[in-house]
Amino acid sequence: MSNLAVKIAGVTFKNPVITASGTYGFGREYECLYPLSALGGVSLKGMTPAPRMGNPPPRVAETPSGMLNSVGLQNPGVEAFLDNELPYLKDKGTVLIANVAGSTIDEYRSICERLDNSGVHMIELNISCPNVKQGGASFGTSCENAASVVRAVRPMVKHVPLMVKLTPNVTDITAIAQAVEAEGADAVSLINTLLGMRIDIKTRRPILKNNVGGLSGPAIFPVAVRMVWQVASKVKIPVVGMGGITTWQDAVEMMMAGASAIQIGAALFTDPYAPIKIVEGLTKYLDDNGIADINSIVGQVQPW
Amino acid sequence: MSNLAVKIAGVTFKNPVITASGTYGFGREYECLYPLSALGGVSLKGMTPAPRMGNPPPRVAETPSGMLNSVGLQNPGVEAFLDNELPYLKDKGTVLIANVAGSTIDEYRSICERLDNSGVHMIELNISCPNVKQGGASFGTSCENAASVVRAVRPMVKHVPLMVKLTPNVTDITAIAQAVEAEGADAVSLINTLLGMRIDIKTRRPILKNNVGGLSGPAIFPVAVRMVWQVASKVKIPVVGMGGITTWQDAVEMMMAGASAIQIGAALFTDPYAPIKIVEGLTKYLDDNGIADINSIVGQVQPW
Amino acid sequence: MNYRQGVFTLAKCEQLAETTYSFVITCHEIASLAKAGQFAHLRVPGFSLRRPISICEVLPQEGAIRVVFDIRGEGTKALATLKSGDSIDIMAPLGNGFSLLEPDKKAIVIGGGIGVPPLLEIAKHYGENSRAVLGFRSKTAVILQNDFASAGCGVHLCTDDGSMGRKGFVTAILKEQLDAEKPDILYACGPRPMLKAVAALAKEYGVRCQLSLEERMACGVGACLGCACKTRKDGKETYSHVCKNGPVFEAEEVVFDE
Amino acid sequence: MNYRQGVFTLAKCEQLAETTYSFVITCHEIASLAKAGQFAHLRVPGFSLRRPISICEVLPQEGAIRVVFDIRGEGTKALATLKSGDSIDIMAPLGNGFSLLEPDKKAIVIGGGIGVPPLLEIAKHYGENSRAVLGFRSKTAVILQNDFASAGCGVHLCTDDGSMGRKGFVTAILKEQLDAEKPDILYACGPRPMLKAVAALAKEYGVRCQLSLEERMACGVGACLGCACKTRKDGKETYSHVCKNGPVFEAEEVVFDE
Ligand SMILES: Cc1cc2nc3c(=O)[nH]c(=O)nc-3n(C[C@H](O)[C@H](O)[C@H](O)COP(=O)(O)OP(=O)(O)OC[C@H]3O[C@@H](n4cnc5c(N)ncnc54)[C@H](O)[C@@H]3O)c2cc1C
Ligand SMILES: Cc1cc2nc3c(=O)[nH]c(=O)nc-3n(C[C@H](O)[C@H](O)[C@H](O)COP(=O)(O)OP(=O)(O)OC[C@H]3O[C@@H](n4cnc5c(N)ncnc54)[C@H](O)[C@@H]3O)c2cc1C
Ligand SMILES: Cc1cc2nc3c(=O)[nH]c(=O)nc-3n(C[C@H](O)[C@H](O)[C@H](O)COP(=O)(O)O)c2cc1C
Ligand SMILES: Cc1cc2nc3c(=O)[nH]c(=O)nc-3n(C[C@H](O)[C@H](O)[C@H](O)COP(=O)(O)O)c2cc1C
Ligand code: FES
Ligand code: FES
Repeated sequence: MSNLAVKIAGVTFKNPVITASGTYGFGREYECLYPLSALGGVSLKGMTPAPRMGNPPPRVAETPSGMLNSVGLQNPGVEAFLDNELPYLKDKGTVLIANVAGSTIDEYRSICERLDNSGVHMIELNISCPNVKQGGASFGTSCENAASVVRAVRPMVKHVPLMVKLTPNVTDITAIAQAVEAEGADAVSLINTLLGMRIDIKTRRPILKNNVGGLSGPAIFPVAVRMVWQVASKVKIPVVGMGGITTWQDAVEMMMAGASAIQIGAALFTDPYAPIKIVEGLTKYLDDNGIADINSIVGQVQPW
Repeated sequence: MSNLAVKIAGVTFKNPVITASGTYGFGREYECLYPLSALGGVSLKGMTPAPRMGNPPPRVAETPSGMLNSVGLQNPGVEAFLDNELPYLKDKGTVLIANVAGSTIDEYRSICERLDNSGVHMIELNISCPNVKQGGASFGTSCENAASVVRAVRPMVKHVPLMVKLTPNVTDITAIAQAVEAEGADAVSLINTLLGMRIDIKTRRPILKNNVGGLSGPAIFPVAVRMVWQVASKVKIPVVGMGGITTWQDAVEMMMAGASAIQIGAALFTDPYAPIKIVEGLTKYLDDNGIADINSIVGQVQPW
Repeated sequence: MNYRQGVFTLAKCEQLAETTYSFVITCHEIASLAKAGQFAHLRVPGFSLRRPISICEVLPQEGAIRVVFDIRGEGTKALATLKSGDSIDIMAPLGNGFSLLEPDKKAIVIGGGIGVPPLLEIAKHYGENSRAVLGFRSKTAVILQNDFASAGCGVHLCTDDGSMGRKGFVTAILKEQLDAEKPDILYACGPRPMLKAVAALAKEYGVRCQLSLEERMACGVGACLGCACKTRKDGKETYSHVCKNGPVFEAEEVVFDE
Repeated sequence: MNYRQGVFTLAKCEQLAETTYSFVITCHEIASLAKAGQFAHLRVPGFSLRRPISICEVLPQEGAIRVVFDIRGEGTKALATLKSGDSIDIMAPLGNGFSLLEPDKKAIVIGGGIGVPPLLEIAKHYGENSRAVLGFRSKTAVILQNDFASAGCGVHLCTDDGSMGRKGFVTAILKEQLDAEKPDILYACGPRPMLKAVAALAKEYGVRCQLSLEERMACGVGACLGCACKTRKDGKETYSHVCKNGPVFEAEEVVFDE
């Protein structure tokens, strides 16, 4: 049988299929369908140092081939995670990625420090959050801010790799990727959601109580493929690709664009078995095409 | 009957429905279905001073709820337009918007000068084109470059309003909008396409010969609504909204977000009657809801 | 949490009212797990998000569940075109369901419009010990009143326009019923203002009350935190989730003043 | 340019081969406008772009057109599920079509695989003055050979694997046919390498030749400039458009070396 395992910054995933942060909770909700061990990894719900209530509802809206969300990082805080979730998750036989967020650089530092040697296998730094000290623009939208977060947390993360998750709402995502690579990021993951809005024409109100929200799902897939392709050609560290992946064909496409592994988010809501079907599809794809190792397709698109 | 007419920078459109540049040629191709006079306006295929061959095929690819194109501004050049197209279009009873592009500031200047007093009713400056003198990044992706194009062409455009068409591939589209407003733009239109990519996993080649292309269609609608809403709150000049509008409900949503008129692009390819159905839908919407004037819904979304 | 996802057959499709449809879905395992007040998450081809619809009846003999829904937008419009024999992709049973007391306790169910279906299993549970106060927009929207009656439940009907039953809102009838005989528990499902009024009456009369809430959903299983609703526990406000902590909440926990 | 767009009824749906389907679509006005070599742009529910499919036959008596297509991807797969009586949204007739000489001239049509259908109307036009060289992947893909024969056309079949007709490519047979009797015109449709080879033979033998090309399309009517193909006119290369300037081009105008 062909090899489906991939290695990212020293961490081995039994297959390249990871569930995306914020779409798979802390891994309990789909367990009555299939075990976590069927997945290459799980990127857990974004965490902050203290518990957060998140945004008021409505928090989700449907869009053509996609959805908007404005969950607003509702989470129980890192201590509750370490006490209540991690012990349960530890022996599930999948790679655990802690997705972390903050409103200030200090928050990012403190949560990374707390998680570094906690038992999670990787830290994914979500830098799409608003920088409350600098007018609320997201950390991830300027090279300087992105670099400064990574610089600040880098010394805190000694035991596990540090992956930085990039926002697509920027003019040049490759510049941001290079900036975080220069500060010592071990990998980058992309894309987070595109900022969008829907309006209820009857009430003349935005559907989301937060007015705007993040667009995910198949609609953004072409943008994600483009960004992964651009970034993969500009950085030496591994790239984890996501954004609208729904089928194994999408997964292959994303890996050919340059992703060493992929994450599945919104597709879960349409079909909770999506990650499993993608793993199965990839296995069959390798076999059918006589490809011995999935790693051999990574970045193999040949531009014209 | 309710009023559907809108006025943008002094130009009256009999209804707010305009076909988007590059999707309606020079207005001849759909005439056997309905007359041009049924439309509020037509934004013509993007023109350059000299004829352009455009990019090699394939130039289009399908995506979930959308499509990519990399036509590459194929056009006969402004002189051929003035000789062969404009005389035919002149008396069709719709607002003619000349969409113009260039690879250098001089090209923008020369084409605007040539078109200003030619008989078109408005000039739409497409600043999404690569600036060949500055490494190929699009003029529209930095405030300085965007401002410099508008500054250069502004004195050339004396007889008709100058509308600047913005690219969505930027970190902060409101900053670009404000920059072009400050240089004297009479209106802005947005959004142009989002940069995307698709790969044929069988051949391991990008589907588009140009590797990347512009994403349009319903997929981008939520991003377009968000950007129009953001820009409308930051500029005083009128905003023309587009990006994925397919139904009259989408048109109402876009207008409530802040668009004084709307453009229809990719929807034409699914249904060539889309603009007509939208005009009919808007008429019925106004009547059913006792709205006397379509202008009264513009920007009427009430954020939470 | 124990649910299944799969593609099942529509054993029976019926139109119950002007815009209201009933589906009986054959899904043995789900039918054996389902309880009153839980819901099914229905996939609609061509739409990215599933549609949450309450389980109206559990039919163990047939190995089926029944759902009843109203056309409210594009998704439910598409659903309504399905016919007996077609297949449907559902996830179910989801959510917590109602707490049912011993069947000899007395219960009143209060349903507004499309909030009526999830209450039918409750009526079947309490039988003659239950009363139902059902309100609809108009005669053309009235559904299930015979099903409640067949269960032995005393049905009190009202419509906003008086075209069938009493004219007016359910709360007026509910007050009379509470005055007539105080039950052990109230169950309500319907528009938010109705739920708020029912919660207030329950408090006034000192009767336990459970409400079934709605919120826009993505995952339906508690994984995305999309379907938040504000609740109060031990005096502290938080966002619970309709799909996992609900859809049924104790009335006193629900925070209405958003 | 004169075409219509509308929703029409499928009068007849047939499976012709393993992955090949035939639709007869009742559309009177379109049928009265359509000519050999033009195409229809078919909308597939759930997909943003229409699918261009050549008109295989114009059936004026029935007020219908016939299209024959192969399952090649998701769109054609969805199309293949349609049944007689269903409706279909088409734009047609589009493109320029073949130039037909007087019916007493001699013609050879060369079709490769799913390039065969657009040639049938040509064979009907020239009748016994036409010969057809038709190539397929394999026996399981062979279509329409009886239709060509019924038109009076002399059919020469080959398959890549030799499972039916001669083993090999159409060009070998074409060369024999050209040697046997030089026709007044050639018409070809099929994969690009085949067209290139046919064009070369036409040049070698000095016979006029028309090719029907394919390119990915959006609008289908010349408005988007999506379906570019490189052509040469008066020695100058340019991008023509398959939907408007084509799909039929004089072989000598087509630039193959991209
Ligand atoms: C737990 C629960 C149980 C429900 N039970 C029933 C039932 O038994 N019968 C019934 O007719 N309806 C029920 N609803 C409401 C039903 O889910 C909505 O009417 C339906 O989702 C509308 O979909 P649409 O495509 O027609 O509307 P659209 O407006 O086109 O839907 C757009 C999006 O908004 C969501 N949405 C719109 N209205 C609601 C709503 N009221 N609640 C939740 N999401 C909404 C849709 O699910 C979809 O994601 C229930 C809702 C919940 C949360
Ligand atoms: C003028 C013309 C006439 C044609 N006539 C026929 C015919 O009579 N019978 C037939 O079976 N096929 C014909 N084709 C090819 C047919 O259009 C494609 O096989 C079909 O579009 C594939 O769609 P899909 O959804 O199955 O493939 P997908 O790969 O899922 O389609 C994705 C996108 O690529 C486009 N695409 C893929 N392959 C082609 C292709 N070869 N040509 C053009 N676009 C393509 C699709 O239209 C769609 O936009 C014709 C093409 C053209 C341009
Ligand atoms: C409901 C929801 C919640 C999300 N929460 C987070 C989060 O907490 N942290 C994060 O980095 N990304 C979060 N995301 C973004 C996803 O991880 C992913 O980057 C994005 O949805 C694109 O992938 P998709 O199209 O496959 O969903 C969230 C997405 C959704 C839909
Ligand atoms: C095939 C195609 C060609 C286009 N050509 C141009 C162009 O020449 N100039 C321009 O400003 N925009 C061009 N656009 C962008 C559209 O005008 C429009 O901004 C975009 O497609 C978003 O709208 P839509 O989603 O309704 O198509 C083109 C779009 C398409 C699909
Ligand atoms: S819908 Fe995802 S948590 Fe409730
Ligand atoms: S498909 Fe639009 S020009 Fe041919």
